[in-house]
Amino acid sequence: MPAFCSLGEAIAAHVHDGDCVAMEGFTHLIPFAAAHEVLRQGRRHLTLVRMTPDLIYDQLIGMGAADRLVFSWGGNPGVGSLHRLRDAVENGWPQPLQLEEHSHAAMANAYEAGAANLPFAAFRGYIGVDLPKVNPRIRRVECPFTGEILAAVPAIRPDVTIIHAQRADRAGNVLLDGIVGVQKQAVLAARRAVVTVEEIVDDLGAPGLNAVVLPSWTITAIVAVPGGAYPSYAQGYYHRANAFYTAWDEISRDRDRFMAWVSEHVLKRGPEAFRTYSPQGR
Amino acid sequence: MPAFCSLGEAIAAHVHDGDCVAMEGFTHLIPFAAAHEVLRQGRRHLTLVRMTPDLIYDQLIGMGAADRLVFSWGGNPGVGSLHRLRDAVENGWPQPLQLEEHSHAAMANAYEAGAANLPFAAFRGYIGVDLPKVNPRIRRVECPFTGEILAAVPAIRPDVTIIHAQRADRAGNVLLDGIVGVQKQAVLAARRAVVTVEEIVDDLGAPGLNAVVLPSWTITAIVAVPGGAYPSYAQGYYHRANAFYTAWDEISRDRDRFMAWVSEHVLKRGPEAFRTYSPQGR
Amino acid sequence: MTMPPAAPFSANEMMTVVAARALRNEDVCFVGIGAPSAACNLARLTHAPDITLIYESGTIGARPTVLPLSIGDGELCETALTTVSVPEMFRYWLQGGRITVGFLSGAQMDRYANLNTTVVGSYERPKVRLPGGGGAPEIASSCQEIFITIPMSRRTFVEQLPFITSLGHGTGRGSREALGLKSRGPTRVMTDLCVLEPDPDTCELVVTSLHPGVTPEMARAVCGWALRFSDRLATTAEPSAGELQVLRDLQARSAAAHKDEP
Amino acid sequence: MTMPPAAPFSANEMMTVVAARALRNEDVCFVGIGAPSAACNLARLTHAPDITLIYESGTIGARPTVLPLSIGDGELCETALTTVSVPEMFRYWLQGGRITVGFLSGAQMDRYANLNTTVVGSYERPKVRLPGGGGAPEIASSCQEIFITIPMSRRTFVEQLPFITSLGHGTGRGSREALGLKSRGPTRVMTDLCVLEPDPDTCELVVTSLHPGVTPEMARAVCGWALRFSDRLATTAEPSAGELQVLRDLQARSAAAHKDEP
Repeated sequence: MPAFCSLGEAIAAHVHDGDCVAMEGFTHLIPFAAAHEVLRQGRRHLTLVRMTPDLIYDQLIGMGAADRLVFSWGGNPGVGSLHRLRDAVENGWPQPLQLEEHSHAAMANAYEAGAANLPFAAFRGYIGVDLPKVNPRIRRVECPFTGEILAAVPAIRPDVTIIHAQRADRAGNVLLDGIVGVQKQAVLAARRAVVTVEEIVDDLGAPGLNAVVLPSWTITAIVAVPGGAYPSYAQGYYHRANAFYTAWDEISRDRDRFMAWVSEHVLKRGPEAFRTYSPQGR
Repeated sequence: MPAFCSLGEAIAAHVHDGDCVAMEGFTHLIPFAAAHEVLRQGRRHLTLVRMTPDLIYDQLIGMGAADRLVFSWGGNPGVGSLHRLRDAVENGWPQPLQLEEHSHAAMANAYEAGAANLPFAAFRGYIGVDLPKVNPRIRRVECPFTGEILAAVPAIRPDVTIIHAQRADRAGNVLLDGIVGVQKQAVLAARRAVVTVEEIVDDLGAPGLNAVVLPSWTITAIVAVPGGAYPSYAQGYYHRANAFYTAWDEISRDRDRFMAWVSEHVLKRGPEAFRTYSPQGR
Repeated sequence: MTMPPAAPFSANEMMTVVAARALRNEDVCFVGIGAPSAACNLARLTHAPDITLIYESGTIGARPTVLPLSIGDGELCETALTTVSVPEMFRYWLQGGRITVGFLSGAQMDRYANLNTTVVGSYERPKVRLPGGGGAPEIASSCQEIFITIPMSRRTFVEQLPFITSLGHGTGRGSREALGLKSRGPTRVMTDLCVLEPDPDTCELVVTSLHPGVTPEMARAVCGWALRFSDRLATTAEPSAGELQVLRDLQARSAAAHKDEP
Repeated sequence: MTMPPAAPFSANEMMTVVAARALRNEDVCFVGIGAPSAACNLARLTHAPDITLIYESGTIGARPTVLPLSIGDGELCETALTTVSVPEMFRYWLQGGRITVGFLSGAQMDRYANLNTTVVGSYERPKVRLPGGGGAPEIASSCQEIFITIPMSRRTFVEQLPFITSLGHGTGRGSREALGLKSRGPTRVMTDLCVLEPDPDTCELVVTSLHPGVTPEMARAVCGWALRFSDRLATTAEPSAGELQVLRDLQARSAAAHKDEP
């Protein structure tokens, strides 16, 4: 049975300096509110794991919360660069950022291997490309039947995975539907799992588009944070704020403007600020 | 776009003597009508692949259609032995049957590897047991990161997979829900896929319990065979005929009685006989 | 040898009840068909209402009103919290190490709780071809602990297994560790006559509790090896009226349900 | 050099239209964001109504009414035949070899259609850190063939890539085969000025069709290597009024939809 608690309590109890943290959500259900709480609590030296760092990690990296990034595509989807990520890599600002770079296929397989309690994943990948030359955590494995050589990557096993879902019931079972990404794998691969949800209900209700249900005994803590995925979205609750994703390009391009934005919209606020983005808040 | 045709046409076109055939359905949605058509068309020398041979393969084995069986649990669920399977293995009647025996975990992983176009599957299995001593297709693979030794089995890649599903739409997309077993993996792992369905509809409708949808371009042929899973069941259409599973113990125990049953209920009938087990037939 | 006093319950009922009692409300239990399914659902309907029952067909958190005949009856899926594919069940949930208790049974067992459900005689030319392992080999290694339910007889409790289908404690203490396993393996064996547990020093099964009316001689007489007894040998508490009531209702419901089906 | 006659369509529209034309009704297409998404949906709304569009977010058979800004917009899932997890998308569907056409683009391309989207400068101390490969490395190897859309300039069409993010034809003919690949790799590159295809003998990209009003000199002038032309050089058919109408409506709808969002 997971703990039902405040976001502050959940992050304080389950996210520690130096942890390997995966905040997943493939465009959909990105746990922004939880990431903002991590910033407010001043976590440092994190290893951040995420297929698409997106704005959520651009913000954490820009504030110097991360020493290391494990990722596979570091852009602002449909817009362009993640300027804070670039500034950290190109100029070491506000601090150097160590990269472990993979392809989407590699990370999806690595999460899958973690959920399955395997030490590595074998897949047909990285053929004729340069990434294996710069990432020593890409190796090879031979098929014991055909002799074929496949790519191998280590399983991802985060200290804590944080996701945002549509609903939890009072027993602590969690439901997400729509684009479900790698969240089930990321939760099952982790030692601890913190879940923010749009609402806590008596009954999870009829499953929607390809629903994923995570039993209560796979979850460590659950927090109701309506709107907690903004500017990402929650299928059935609110749409993706594509205009904000576009606006982020300007906000994040300049260090001072970025710092001012974080101070104004993250440090001076609490999770309740996200409610205004949810149907409940309108 | 799959062919919509009669069961006779589908089996004649896509199941050949000597083929490796997987008829899957984990207790639920077992494609009995299609297996009976394979018997009527007198297929021989088949390699039959199925986690649980169940009554469907007991019938095929008892009629001498198979030279080889790849399986992981060969009993009559909740009842006892599969007498035709035992007679073939213990006495070579009606002909010897070569066994490739695995565990459920191994076969589930092998189908999964087949669907993923991998040559083998690595998993934590067969630890401290005797099966690897008698099955040369169980090998070992070493993790290139931790040095751990894992079990490895070759991917299952059938010539043809046959399943029964609840519905197909007129474009040839197939939906199954309820206990979905390994059918998605078995279909995607195979060169050809033949699907019998309870009904062909304009719209697949709202997905039910953890629905699986197979796009039309993954299917070779679709045949409407209401009741085609009897004495197995089709969630939302009819229940499992547990009484028949119990009765099979007596029917199959004696060679003559078995032959008489097959002659009466399989060879002298056609797929339309299954309709009586479906809601449409009542 | 003296017969036990006539009891208001069968040896089979005693076996099921004692198995049910061993389950905890917070357990996540990988259930097999037959005695394990009866025991797990008896526990759920009595002292462990929140127990999570998982059947290898992919149903997680099933709450069947009748005992399924197979591990894939529709009842399991309709009452489950969620149902996953069979590959996911074996990869994420069993191999994932998320199952606290796995139930196993077998045609034969040795003194170290290794089980045979594959063949009697040689594998190539078996005297009796048994169903085989199914999920057992990986259940035995991946679940945090294993409960075994098996009726006691000279045919089932054997000195030497012809085939090891699933690993218990191998050749004794340290066998599992030597194979790199961290799971505990079989922690209790529940029979129609008694409960056995591995000796902490040797991992050999010793009788820790005799069911009411059962004498050490009776147990010894149906065991294929020189059966040992705990020096703290207890007597199993009789099934309570409540336990018997719930179990018999459940089995009556189930029998009726399965007879009704075509 | 002479300028082309003012045309009633933009070079970018020409690029999108020529990419759309290359798609077949029976294709199963792995779609990227931007030009590929516009081209795929233009094809779907014109000559290829049954084309299957797959976005790496897991949506299979998406039929969006507006172009998504990201590959994971809700619109894609709501209109899809089905949506699968991201691991399943990359394992069963892409690696499974079920995609007929994969669309790629890049910051830089060489004459063998290898692409760089990772870094400009050295990997360790990059001058420009680009987004990285995402799905591209395995899209390039697993799809049956690859279409590339990329605007032509000396910055994008380079003699030597600093980093190979996704494989085209390697160092020329036989490179893919030597790596054990059976897929065809890039079969056409669609730019704002022309269409290029690999020379059957060398796999070097050669211009097979110039867009209306574009001269060989104009194309040569913006290419970082000595650009070659097919001896059967064609002129690309202008976008039809119908193609332009559908494309502009689609882009207008999309711009409006994204502006409305908070």
